Amino acid sequence: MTRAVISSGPMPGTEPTMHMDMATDLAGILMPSPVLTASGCAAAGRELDQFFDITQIGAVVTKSVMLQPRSGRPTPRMAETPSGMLNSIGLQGPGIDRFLEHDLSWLDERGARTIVSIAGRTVDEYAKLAARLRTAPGVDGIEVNISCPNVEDRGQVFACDPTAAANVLQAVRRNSDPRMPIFAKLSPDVTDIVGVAESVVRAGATGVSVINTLLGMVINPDTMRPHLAGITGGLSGPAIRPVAVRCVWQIRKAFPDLPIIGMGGIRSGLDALEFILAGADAVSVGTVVFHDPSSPMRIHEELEQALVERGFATVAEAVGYAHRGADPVDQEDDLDFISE
Amino acid sequence: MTRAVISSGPMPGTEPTMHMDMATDLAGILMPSPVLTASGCAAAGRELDQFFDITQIGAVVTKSVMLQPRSGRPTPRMAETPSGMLNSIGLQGPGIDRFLEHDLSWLDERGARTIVSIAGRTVDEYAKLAARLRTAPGVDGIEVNISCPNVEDRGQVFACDPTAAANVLQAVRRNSDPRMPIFAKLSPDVTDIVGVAESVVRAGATGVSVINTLLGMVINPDTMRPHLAGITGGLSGPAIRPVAVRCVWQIRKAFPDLPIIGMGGIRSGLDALEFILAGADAVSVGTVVFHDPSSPMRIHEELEQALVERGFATVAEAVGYAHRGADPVDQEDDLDFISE
Amino acid sequence: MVPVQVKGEVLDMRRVGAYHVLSLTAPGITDITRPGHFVTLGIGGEESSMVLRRAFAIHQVQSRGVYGGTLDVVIGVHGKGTRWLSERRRHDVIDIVGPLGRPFVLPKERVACVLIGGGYGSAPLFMLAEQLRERGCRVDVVVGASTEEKLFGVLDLKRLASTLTITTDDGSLGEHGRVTDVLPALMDRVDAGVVYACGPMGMLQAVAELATERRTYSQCAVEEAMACGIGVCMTCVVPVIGEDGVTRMLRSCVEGPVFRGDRVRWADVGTIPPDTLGAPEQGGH
Amino acid sequence: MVPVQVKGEVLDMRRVGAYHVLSLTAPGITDITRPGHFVTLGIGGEESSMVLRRAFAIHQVQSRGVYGGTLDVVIGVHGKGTRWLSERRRHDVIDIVGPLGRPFVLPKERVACVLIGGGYGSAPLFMLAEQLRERGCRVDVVVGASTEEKLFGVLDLKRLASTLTITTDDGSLGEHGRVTDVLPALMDRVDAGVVYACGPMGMLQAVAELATERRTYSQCAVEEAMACGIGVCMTCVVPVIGEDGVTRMLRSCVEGPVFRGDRVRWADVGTIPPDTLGAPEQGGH
Ligand SMILES: Cc1cc2nc3c(=O)[nH]c(=O)nc-3n(C[C@H](O)[C@H](O)[C@H](O)COP(=O)(O)OP(=O)(O)OC[C@H]3O[C@@H](n4cnc5c(N)ncnc54)[C@H](O)[C@@H]3O)c2cc1C
Ligand SMILES: Cc1cc2nc3c(=O)[nH]c(=O)nc-3n(C[C@H](O)[C@H](O)[C@H](O)COP(=O)(O)OP(=O)(O)OC[C@H]3O[C@@H](n4cnc5c(N)ncnc54)[C@H](O)[C@@H]3O)c2cc1C
Ligand SMILES: Cc1cc2nc3c(=O)[nH]c(=O)nc-3n(C[C@H](O)[C@H](O)[C@H](O)COP(=O)(O)O)c2cc1C
Ligand SMILES: Cc1cc2nc3c(=O)[nH]c(=O)nc-3n(C[C@H](O)[C@H](O)[C@H](O)COP(=O)(O)O)c2cc1C
Ligand code: FES
Ligand code: FES
Repeated sequence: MTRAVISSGPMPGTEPTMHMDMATDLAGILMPSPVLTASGCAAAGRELDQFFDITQIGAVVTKSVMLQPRSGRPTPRMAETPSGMLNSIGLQGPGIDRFLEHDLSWLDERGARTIVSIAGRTVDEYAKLAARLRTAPGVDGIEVNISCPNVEDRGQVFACDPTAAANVLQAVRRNSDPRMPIFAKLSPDVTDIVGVAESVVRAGATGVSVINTLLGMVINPDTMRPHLAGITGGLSGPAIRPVAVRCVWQIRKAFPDLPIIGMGGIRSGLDALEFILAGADAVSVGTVVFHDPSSPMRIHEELEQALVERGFATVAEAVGYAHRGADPVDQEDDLDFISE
Repeated sequence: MTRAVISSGPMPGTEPTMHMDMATDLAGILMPSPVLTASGCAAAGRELDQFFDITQIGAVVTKSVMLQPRSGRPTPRMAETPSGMLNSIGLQGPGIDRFLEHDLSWLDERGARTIVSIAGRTVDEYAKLAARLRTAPGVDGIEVNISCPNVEDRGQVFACDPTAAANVLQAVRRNSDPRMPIFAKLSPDVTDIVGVAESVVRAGATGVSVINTLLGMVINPDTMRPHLAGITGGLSGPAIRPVAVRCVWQIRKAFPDLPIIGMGGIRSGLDALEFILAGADAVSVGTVVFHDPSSPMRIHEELEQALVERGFATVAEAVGYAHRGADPVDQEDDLDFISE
Repeated sequence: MVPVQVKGEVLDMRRVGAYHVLSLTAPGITDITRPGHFVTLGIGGEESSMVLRRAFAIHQVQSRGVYGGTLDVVIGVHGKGTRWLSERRRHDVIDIVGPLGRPFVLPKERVACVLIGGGYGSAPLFMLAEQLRERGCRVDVVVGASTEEKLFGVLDLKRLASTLTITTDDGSLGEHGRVTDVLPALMDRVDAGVVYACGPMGMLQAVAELATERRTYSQCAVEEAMACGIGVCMTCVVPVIGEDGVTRMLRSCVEGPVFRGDRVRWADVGTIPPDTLGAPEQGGH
Repeated sequence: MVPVQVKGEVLDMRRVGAYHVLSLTAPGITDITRPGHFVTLGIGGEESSMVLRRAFAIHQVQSRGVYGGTLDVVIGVHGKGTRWLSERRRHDVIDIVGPLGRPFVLPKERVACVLIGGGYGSAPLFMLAEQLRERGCRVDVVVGASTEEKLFGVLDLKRLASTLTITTDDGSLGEHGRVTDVLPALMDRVDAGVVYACGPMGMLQAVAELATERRTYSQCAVEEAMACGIGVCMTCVVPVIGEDGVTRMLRSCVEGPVFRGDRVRWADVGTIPPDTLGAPEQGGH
């Protein structure tokens, strides 16, 4: 792959305190770091700005916003699971109008780069959200959360159907500035994530964000009922990291030049490096923010260190580096067993 | 659902050392316990018999066996991940002939109940394996591992295509004794696991085993290459438990009377209880055997305790108990957001 | 008040009845702590499978001294995280974020205040009682629990309060019954201007309803399961009626944990009341 | 020999050079331990995110005494599991499974034996040296490491062996070079009948090839990543030529870790040689 050309190996003896330029160009968004927040895990940046300077990370990806205010689901909305958690928030939020007035304007004034995540219940809602964003100042990119049920199609989740996913992305593309970077956020709960990626890219997505949570559930041993009021919830955190890395790998393999934001259980700079080597241009930190509110900045620093130690001069050099060279095993992979 | 009728709640003051009858009828297989081993995590029982009496658990589910001897994949074949592991063994095994002679006969003599797991590369191989088992003594059930690529269909994994999965199950059914319980082992890496379950049940599966591993991968930060020689591997262990419980729940909801073997990250009796409440008739212990070779017996005992404390008189009473009663939230579930 | 994230060192861990009192160094946190604030603690060390922090009301702070600020929390062992915490020993290091949340509001006037604590819910009332007394308010305290050993801090509270009333469900200490059995008479006797409460949801509901019936201002510190504790995740919401009469699902970690007792829709906690802003039934979505 | 699973108590943890020596009670294990056996240890406690055990060669056993059997392992801190182990303290409890694997085979005759250890690979050679000497065999030992502090047990080995030769890659102690630089001369000098080796794969390969060239019988304890350590998972395989001349992928945890040096296909470790029984290329599957 052409993105991942590097000739020099790790430089032994590199000073552990050396710095490098972490500047990242994500589909035209120029950022000082490839480390972003994950949608729904950073609200609209204000709270995290207490713990680190949010203008120093790549971008704030805001909680998915809908057209109207939304109360979300009843509590309990979360359960801790081994190395992860389930959530079932139900996209509680203020609605696009108040979001623009109250949240986006603050982010803009603060000088943070912002990727606005949007969610709808119909293709038309996505279209309207994109149209509202078109005139709003301070939008550096749009992330389209398609892990929502389509109320016009028996609640079938957009992200689980390549055609429905494409319809959403097409509607968002048509209603956005043509230069606006648009990322389709993909669900891992599908048989063929590369197929969904292909479909949304054809429909006009500039890039993809992978992955959203996995559908999971916990039964409470005391009540002997599902623990979450919403019954099922989204599984996130380090537990899902191997699934997320695999999804990034597969998509990068199929699309050597597609901008990819990778996420799923990133806890350290080495975890972030794993995603970048697998093919992510940038990474989002989600659940681990709950564990460590300073983590996006810490991960930025640890990643910088890890890249320097390995002799990379830019972040871009490391993107997809794990795909380098011929790979005989990989060739026969499809004809061998993918799972025991 | 009819399987889960219980009127009494937990009995306070129940002695913590009380025993109950753990007898379990799994699709006609009469077992002293609902706790089984998981395929590939107990070989053919011999090694674990050093740590506990394998005739006291429900059954030994053997490592998936193929027609011919098979060398498996190169090493590294495993990676530890947060609360889980990846494996890429490549179904190393002796082939069916030596398995029958050497392993099944030992299990039979030992008096253990045995569910034989089979794996093939073509529908015909599955048919032949079933035919070989038809005359073999000591087979209490067959588990059909369909997470294998179909060499006749560009390596498309059987379990990821409802039609291919059904073809395998039909072939196995036709070549087996009509009374033989046959379990289709399902992969969670699909958009619609209930649809696959429906398909294999129509094709003649007596029940289903859920779940096999999730496809994942790890990049080694030192070599900056995929850590496993096989590149991707199967994710197992407590990390995936919420996904597994969700799959059992969904299938039980769709099929009130289908025999289900639940598995995925079971580490304790309470974890086993979670699967049973979600709808599993029996449970398999996999990865946690590596952590604690005595775990199947320990989990049996802890589960017994947990059931007694909750006032259940039989295991069957607890099966699917979390589905009881009307559930307004569940009704609206499909029209709400399944994932953030 | 801006919360900080610091590494705290365990100075002491001691058993008090059914609880563990953990003393930690907490530089930068103690100076800005007010009664009702809480902290969250990282659990299980670096390779822990427990990814979520646990929340604890700040019980006491000592701002000066060689450690540059220390704080105490009172821990009731509930599940695996609190069990792990209870096993910490001197010199262990724990990641602390705090102070978090909205603290108790203190009255401007010298009114009589009744403080009610259920179980470990009495922990944040110590600082509150001290500060109310500094302002010249009369302070009467009621503590209740299921049984004697689940009461926390009875001796110290006796010293801090004009009167201390104790109730236990099993009658093992104090009055046999619940805090709300003794509350009305006490409120009348002292002519209570404000009621402060911290404890289980059921108790808060009963106390708030009692206070509201009597048109007494009340402040209740709620306890909802929290994933982040800092306002970014939306797991910790309760239905609260705003100044504008509209019910919203508010985050108890940043808009609480202390709420006005008459504003929380106690009976609807764990649901989305149909008239909540953005509720599914309303506006067709 | 049937392995058992027991709870061991930490009796001692001490630093030796770059390593940690951990002494554990291990009732039921020590009596049946032979040189070359290993144990696996549970890591990180109940709420650990690390689900796999870690394998360690048994360094020493003390069978009697108040503790009813204790054993020592030598730990080189490598990743998070060994780091956690190195932080254990007296009275901590660790889950032990052992003894595991096939031990070294001892010669029936009184032949001269050369023992080679790389890094912590010298750990299992102590018991081996003792037992060989008890049988009247001459024992000469070679230990090597990258640098002095990564040598283990030099003083004790001096006592146990007729001669001890030390090599370090950086020349910080002993000969400047590798164990295989000194091995041929030593083998000739003592007329070695058996060579025993434990250490990194590269070293084992070099030693085994040297021995095989000279038609000397060799026994090598390999170290492959193991998920279960008891033979049920198939992660730990190496290509080994059987008596029948057929190469099979054998489990190093139960069919090893000690293999005949001339039987392991060292150059092919990490691959499936095409002529392996059941290899993909062979027989069309
Ligand atoms: C603002 C606030 C203040 C608190 N103050 C105290 C205090 O002073 N002393 C004290 O002992 N406890 C206090 N708690 C409760 C304490 O946080 C829980 O007991 C603790 O989180 C349970 O963790 P666990 O690991 O033992 O239980 P687990 O059941 O293993 O916890 C699993 C998950 O559920 C959450 N959870 C479970 N029970 C509760 C609960 N009752 N409240 C909130 N989250 C819960 C945990 O935080 C964790 O994320 C407070 C909670 C909140 C929200
Ligand atoms: C039979 C045998 C005997 C051993 N004897 C000793 C000994 O006496 N002293 C000693 O210090 N070490 C010994 N080792 C190596 C020791 O098991 C590893 O260093 C240890 O597993 C690394 O764990 P970690 O958590 O530090 O590393 P991590 O990198 O966190 O481990 C991740 C996973 O990979 C496995 N792994 C990583 N490196 C190795 C390795 N080199 N060998 C096997 N598995 C590995 C781990 O077991 C774990 O499952 C032995 C290994 C084997 C197989
Ligand atoms: C509490 C919570 C809320 C989330 N809300 C959203 C959301 O609104 N929109 C979205 O696209 N993803 C949402 N996510 C998913 C994350 O953005 C992310 O894709 C996922 O959690 C995996 O990353 P992580 O493991 O780092 O958390 C949410 C995740 C969590 C844990
Ligand atoms: C090392 C390993 C080997 C496995 N081999 C098989 C196999 O041969 N056939 C099969 O159906 N499942 C196999 N599995 C999957 C398990 O049977 C089980 O479905 C999965 O691991 C989830 O359960 P667990 O989390 O308890 O391990 C294997 C799993 C592991 C970890
Ligand atoms: S706990 Fe995350 S918003 Fe309150
Ligand atoms: S480690 Fe499991 S078979 Fe050897």
